Amino acid sequence: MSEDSTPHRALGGGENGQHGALGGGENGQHGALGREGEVAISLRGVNREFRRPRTSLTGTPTVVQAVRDVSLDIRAGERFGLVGESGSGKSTLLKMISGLDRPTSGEIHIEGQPIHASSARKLGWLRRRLQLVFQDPMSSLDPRMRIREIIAEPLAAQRLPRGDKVNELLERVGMSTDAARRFPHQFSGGQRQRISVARALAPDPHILIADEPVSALDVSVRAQVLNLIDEVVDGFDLTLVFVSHDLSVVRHVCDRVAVMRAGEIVEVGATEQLHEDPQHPYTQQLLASVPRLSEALAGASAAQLAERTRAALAGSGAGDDVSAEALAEEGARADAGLPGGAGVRAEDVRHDRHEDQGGTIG
Amino acid sequence: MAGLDVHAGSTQLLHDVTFSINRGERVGLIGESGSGKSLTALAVMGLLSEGLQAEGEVRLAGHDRDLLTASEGRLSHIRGNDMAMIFQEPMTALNPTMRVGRQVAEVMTQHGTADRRTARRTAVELLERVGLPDPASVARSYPHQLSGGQRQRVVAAIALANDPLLLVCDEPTTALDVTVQALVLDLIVRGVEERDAAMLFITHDLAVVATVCERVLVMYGGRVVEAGPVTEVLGNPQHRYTQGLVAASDLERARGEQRQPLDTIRGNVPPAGNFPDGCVFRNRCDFATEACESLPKWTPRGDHEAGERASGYACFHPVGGETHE
Amino acid sequence: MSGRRINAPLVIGGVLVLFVVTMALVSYVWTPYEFKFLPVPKEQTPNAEHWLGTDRSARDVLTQILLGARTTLFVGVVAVGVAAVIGVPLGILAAMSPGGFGQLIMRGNDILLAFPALLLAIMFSALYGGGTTVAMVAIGIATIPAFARIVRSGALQVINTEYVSASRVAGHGPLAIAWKHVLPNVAGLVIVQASVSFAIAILAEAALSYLGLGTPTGEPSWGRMLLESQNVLHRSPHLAIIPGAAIALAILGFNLLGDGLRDYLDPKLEGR
Amino acid sequence: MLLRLAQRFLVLLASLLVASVLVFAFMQVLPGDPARVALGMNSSDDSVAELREQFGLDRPVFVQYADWLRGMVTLDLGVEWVSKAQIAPQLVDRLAVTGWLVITAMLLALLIALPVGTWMAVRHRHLDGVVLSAISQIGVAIPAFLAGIILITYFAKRWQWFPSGGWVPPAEDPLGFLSRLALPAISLAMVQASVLARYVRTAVLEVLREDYLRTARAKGLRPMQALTRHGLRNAAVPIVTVLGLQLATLLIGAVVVERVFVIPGLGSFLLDSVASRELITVQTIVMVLVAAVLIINFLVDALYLAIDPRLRTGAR
Amino acid sequence: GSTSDDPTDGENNATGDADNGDSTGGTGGTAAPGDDAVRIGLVAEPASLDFTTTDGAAIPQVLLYNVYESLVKVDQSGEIVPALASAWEVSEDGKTYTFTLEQGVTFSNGETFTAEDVVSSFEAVQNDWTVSLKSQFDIIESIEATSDTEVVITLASPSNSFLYSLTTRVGAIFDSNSVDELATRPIGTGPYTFGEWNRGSSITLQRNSDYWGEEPYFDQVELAYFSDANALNNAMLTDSIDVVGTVQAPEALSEFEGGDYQIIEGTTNGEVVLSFNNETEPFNDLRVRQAARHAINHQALLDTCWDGRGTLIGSMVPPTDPWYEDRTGDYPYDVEAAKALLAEAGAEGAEVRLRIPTLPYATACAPIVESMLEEAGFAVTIDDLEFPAAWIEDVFTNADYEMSIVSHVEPRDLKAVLGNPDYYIRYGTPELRTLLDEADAGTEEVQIEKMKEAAKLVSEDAASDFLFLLPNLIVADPGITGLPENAITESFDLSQLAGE
Ligand SMILES: Nc1ncnc2c1ncn2[C@@H]1O[C@H](COP(=O)(O)OP(=O)(O)OP(=O)(O)O)[C@@H](O)[C@H]1O
Ligand SMILES: Nc1ncnc2c1ncn2[C@@H]1O[C@H](COP(=O)(O)OP(=O)(O)OP(=O)(O)O)[C@@H](O)[C@H]1O
Ligand SMILES: [Mg+2]
Ligand SMILES: [Mg+2]
Repeated sequence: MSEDSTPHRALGGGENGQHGALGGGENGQHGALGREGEVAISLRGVNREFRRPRTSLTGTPTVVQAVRDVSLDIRAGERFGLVGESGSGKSTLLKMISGLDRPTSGEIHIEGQPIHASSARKLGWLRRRLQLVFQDPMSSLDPRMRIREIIAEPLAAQRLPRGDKVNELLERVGMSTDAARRFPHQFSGGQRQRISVARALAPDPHILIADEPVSALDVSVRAQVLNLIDEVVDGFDLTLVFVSHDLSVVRHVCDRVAVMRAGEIVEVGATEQLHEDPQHPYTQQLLASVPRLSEALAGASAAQLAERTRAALAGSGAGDDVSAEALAEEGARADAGLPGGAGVRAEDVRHDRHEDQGGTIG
Repeated sequence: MAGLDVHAGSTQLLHDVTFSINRGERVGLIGESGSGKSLTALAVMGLLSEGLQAEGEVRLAGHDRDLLTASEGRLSHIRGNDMAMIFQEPMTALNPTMRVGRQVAEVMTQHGTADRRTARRTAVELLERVGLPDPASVARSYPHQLSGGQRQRVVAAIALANDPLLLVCDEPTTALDVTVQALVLDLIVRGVEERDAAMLFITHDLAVVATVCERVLVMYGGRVVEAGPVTEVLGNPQHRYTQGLVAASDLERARGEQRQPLDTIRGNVPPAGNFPDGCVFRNRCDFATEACESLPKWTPRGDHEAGERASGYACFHPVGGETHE
Repeated sequence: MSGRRINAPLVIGGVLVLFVVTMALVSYVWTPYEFKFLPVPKEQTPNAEHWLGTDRSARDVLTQILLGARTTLFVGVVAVGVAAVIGVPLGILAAMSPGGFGQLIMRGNDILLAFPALLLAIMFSALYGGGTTVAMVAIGIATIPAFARIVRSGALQVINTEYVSASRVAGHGPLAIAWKHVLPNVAGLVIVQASVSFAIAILAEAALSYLGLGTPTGEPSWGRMLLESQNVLHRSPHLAIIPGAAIALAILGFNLLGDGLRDYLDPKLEGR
Repeated sequence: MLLRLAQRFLVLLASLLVASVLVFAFMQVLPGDPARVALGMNSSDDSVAELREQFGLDRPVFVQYADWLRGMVTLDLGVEWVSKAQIAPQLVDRLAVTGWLVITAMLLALLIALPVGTWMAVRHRHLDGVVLSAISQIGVAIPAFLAGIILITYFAKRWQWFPSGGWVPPAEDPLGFLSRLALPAISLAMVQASVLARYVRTAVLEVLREDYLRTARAKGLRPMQALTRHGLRNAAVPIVTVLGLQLATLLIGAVVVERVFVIPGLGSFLLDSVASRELITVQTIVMVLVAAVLIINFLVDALYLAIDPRLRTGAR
Repeated sequence: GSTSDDPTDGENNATGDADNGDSTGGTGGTAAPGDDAVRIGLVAEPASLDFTTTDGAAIPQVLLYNVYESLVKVDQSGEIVPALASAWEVSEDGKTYTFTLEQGVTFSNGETFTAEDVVSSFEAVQNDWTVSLKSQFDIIESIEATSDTEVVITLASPSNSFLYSLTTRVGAIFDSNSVDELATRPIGTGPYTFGEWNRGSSITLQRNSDYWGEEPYFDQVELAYFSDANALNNAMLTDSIDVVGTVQAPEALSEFEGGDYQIIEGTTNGEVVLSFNNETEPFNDLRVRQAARHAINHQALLDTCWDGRGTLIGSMVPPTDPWYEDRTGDYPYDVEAAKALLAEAGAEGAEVRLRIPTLPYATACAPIVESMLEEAGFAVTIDDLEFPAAWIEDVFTNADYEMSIVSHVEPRDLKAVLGNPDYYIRYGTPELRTLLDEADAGTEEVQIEKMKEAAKLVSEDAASDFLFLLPNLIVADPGITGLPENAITESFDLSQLAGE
């Protein structure tokens, strides 16, 4: 489908001073695919700032740099992973790539076409090429819609013919076709993720973006969903952008990985290479702190794990006992009142729940 | 704990859960979501919610009475003192309107282990011991001003304050980032070791349980289906369910030149009350036969000093032992 | 998984509301007498001819109760209708419009909140004279903020869900999202709020009628019956007890129905 | 925290201003020539014109508005058209009367609702909790004026324990004041207590489900201890919201109860002024009531800040 | 005056009277002044204290005869009796009135009452008053103080109603020096001085210890105002007040019967009129008006909406007026006749709005009137108009109505209500006006005869329907005497009030 895109292949890694090499040729795993080498997603100097309301009379409003100066090329057919701790800006980046949010500055091209300045209305074409799978199996399906309508939603929105597509897709993701009549709450988390995948596949996209699609699942189900994603990416010849905070999952799924911290991409590289020989201290730290079953069975204790982590932390310049930075990130997130944080905005709490019973008169 | 059953109305949620933990021993409890791990932990603490009825026996060293039938007042004396708990969600486990220091101090004043002044001081010390930088200012903070990792440390400080005999941890690190998880795990283990306390550690992450615990119980459908030393249970699982779990979480095996599909357990965990009779796992088990329609016996594995229930499995078709047919 | 359990408040509330609705419907096809002065003794206690007696203007009480149910429902429907038709879109708009505009709507809402139903009704009655219509509209306008708020908070939750993001990625615009996702998912809240507001409207109408600003003289209304029975309370207490009970039961019915629906309908949105 | 308060205060001022414009505009469209109405059936055209001039009704609208606003701020509201009585002192007196009534009723309601609502929540699975809950539902369904009528019938007329109405200032006759305050305050409080108790129940039920309450129990606190030490303050946030709203409805609801009990409060002042088309007075009373509601809302917000540290700044 | 004590209350009443029989020997009794206070409950609170600029019956009700006095006043039997004027003479031609004034009278501010005060008060009526009642003095040609104690008033033409008008508020005498404070501090020569006004609840009057006549018994009279009849009754039942000045809900009387109360039933000037707009459809047609009169069953109406208390009148004259005649037979209740008349006028199903003020008698009677009229073939809608504002605006000022129900309480108001074509009833035919003028100018006999004719005319011409005459109902503690049992003046005369 490259005929309607203007490839942005001229840009290599040169002008962005990130760690690791960008868009270079050193990872040749999936080289045999048709759209080989074409840049599917290209980011140039992308920034996203959020303004927080001022918290004191004298202070200035704080600005959160959720994503800072990210430049990245993801080639067609690639399986690209994005890892980082919570609050590191992964979701924000994905939102911009999928046209749900716009960067404060910088450029984003999808299959050669710019999306960073387009209003949502003009992004119809993007919706056909790029689809998303979300993290939360509970909230990613509208509880009031039947599975049939959910899966057909992208078709309906883009006025594409529906045909027998819903049933095909259901079968494709390993579900029986009578699921179409039912409602989301009648399915388990794993099944819901399958439905999400089916919905994402409906408009025959080129790019599938998955934001922590297995973080909320049990291991057994996680395996099912990972297999499914693996399968459809191959089967539909998709470009995959896969976000996770779990390095081992990314390692399993992706060819190339970018590591994010505090809005920045600190390292990009081929998965295996990055695991074997992490360059950036932060990557090293991440890798060091992952507990591994094999090691544990071989006798590694919590103390050893912590020791290793601390050593890596020291290497990355953080305090030796607690990663002050990591914790600060988390704290900031909590303050913002974002999902996962405990902050509450007064305007939203007030009245809302209690008004419904109303008062009395007379 | 012996023969613990928990019912919610007519549906039985836990069946005959029996185990014991020695002083200084760290026992893990693993299983998929909905298998009854948290219920077990809460039953031990006597904190089951009102609609649930528990039968069986829960005993704690030094207390001759069965905790299940003990009065609320008696239990209150034990909880927080001899027996403490760390919960999964650090974001909600602390009272948002009370300063952290007071919440830590409270557990001491409540049990009379310290007067108000010393409790305050000790609280700050405790916060320092769980590795919080600038503990004095942390003590003055409200929970929302702390990050998740910091909060979980506070919760750990509360749990360890009165040197409990038993510490129950319900997925204490699931909500944390890996780096923080590594540190918090270490902290908990050290705390328990220092006090020579027993620990029941719940998680669904096999790597974590293997890192932290010596012994592990595998739960499914409200039953303990396999138990034993970590290395044996996870290194050489007998029960088909355990086998499935271990295989599914092994992402490394599937790696290689050619990407391979992961092993999975088919189907899903049914909702409470919808587990099959007999072997609870038989509707998802590839090896299930008619024999599985009756309840599999507990097969002890080796001789464990803590009794036959401490190590063994309940399966008609254990891995490597098709003999049962 | 779903919390759809039939509960006691739902049943009791439903029965009471159904009873009121039935009375109103019956009044269209049948009333024991015409609603007017009858050439019979006034202030009769309940008897064979007049099952609930006659009032101080020698009108049949049962007739008036039946017709009053109609007025009550009418007031409720119009008031709640006005409130919902304006409040729901406003709430959704406030939730979906970016930044300042949504805030502006809510601030306006707060100001409107400072004009409770009774105050508005008194102001309106000064403007247009008392009367059922005026009362209904006043109550309706005063109830807008309740709807707007509840819908906004519900809509905010919906908008922050991943299925709305998914819908945007699927290519739906804001209007389609409001229609396909937000509205159906806040419908439960709206229904509950409607039921509760209905009770408040009944209460307000009764209070206004008692002040002489609600349903006018000569129209059947429970609040009015209560007002008109005041002077004969000592000798014909049933003339106050009957409409008083009718009002209380209707309010109880709608409140219980609201509570019951709250539990019955999707617990996810309101469980927050 | 200060910033939040300051912001809210600015919002309050803006709201007051907008509300005043609304009220003023609304009163401008009142039908009928207020001057003629004020002068009565037998007034002559000349005198009507004279009155119009005297009270500045012939000036441009915005001048009238500005004048009125200035009057409100400086508490110099001039005199009523007909009675020629100063408006401001009356307003203050009437406000005091309504204030006594509303605040007493609110305190009474709180005194009942807090324990009862908590009890209802804690015992929500038991018979006593369910019965209390049912009673509160019935309480909500009985309008305050109906409660007033019932109270008068029994406590005033039948048993003669209290007067059926009227008012004396507390300074003049403390006992008489209390005996006259009792029934109206109770009839307002009965309904309020029922409503509040239901909210308290919901809030406490909510809190009972919170993790931190479980933490508190795990620390060894007995269920009631856990609730009182950790639960109530958190339950207070939603309750305070309702309290603000209820105080507002109470203020307006007092209008009817004042009628039933012949209490010369703001409510009867309003109704009388509407009936006699004392335009400025009506306008002013409405504004005072609206302002009261807005100010209560502001105070509720301020109270939030005090109760919930999450709403203060997050900075450590 | 026709006093009809409630028969069932005879005993109580008798006891009350017996106890005080000797102490209150009618007018000018010798009750020993005490320190007592009495509380009287009323319903309509005045809007102001200044009846020179503000209309409404509530102000003179409190102030006239009590704080302000007039030269002559009307007693309980309807007779004109001396007040500040000890005597008066009318010239042969009926144009010159010479009043001899009481001596040694002072105003409550200490000023002495002289003939100058009379002149200035009456001139003020002509010049400064703003209410339309002032037109009653249009007939005065001159007022002259011939000495400190004598005033001569000359009329442009003879008028029978002039002397009577002096008994109403226009005849009130003010201190010429303190008229600026009328609205806030009324100064008069009456038996009481103005105490204070607690707006929204009460007005207190104090005994005038320098009163020139018989000092009143009570040291203080508190007039407590209630928003509605029911609250008023409740106050009486719970002993918050001693007297219900006017019972506005006759049904409530049964609550006092058998209790320790005296019930006094007298008459009033308040004709409850079912007024027609004679100018517009459909009531500009005599047959429609007649149909409406036939359609009303007055006795049933009175029994139902006013508990049978009150008097059927049939025209605009109360039985206390000298020219009263029973006209209740003019249009007997006859639905068939009403239907026939309507059919004849081609007005079957005529849509009429019954636009009533929100006053007790109107809201009580309107539904019954509506039912009766509909029975006869009218299509009636009731419209509640808030009283005073909305009703005055729509019905009274703009005559935007077909029918209304209002009680006209001013004494001898046939002329004012029906004799003026601009009045809201829009009647005032030349024929009627001629009759009224002749009555006013003629001798007493002529007056009575012409007024009877006028009353007959308005009844037969069905200018309006006259539903009934409001009763004056008073409930009081047994020991209280001297209450004005007939409300036939503008004043609630407290001068004779006494207790035990
Ligand atoms: N709408 C917003 N307003 C203000 N700040 C925001 C907003 N969205 C995100 N942020 C901030 O941006 C930063 C990055 O958030 P983001 O959700 O992208 O992180 P993430 O890496 O996806 O984390 P997680 O792994 O928890 O999903 C956080 O610090 C967050 O607080
Ligand atoms: N109060 C209750 N009433 C009824 N059923 C309950 C109750 N509490 C828990 N359950 C059910 O019991 C089963 C076991 O729950 P439990 O919380 O112990 O699971 P878990 O193994 O801890 O799962 P997770 O990993 O999600 O924490 C679940 O199916 C749950 O729905
Ligand atoms: Mg994210
Ligand atoms: Mg008259």
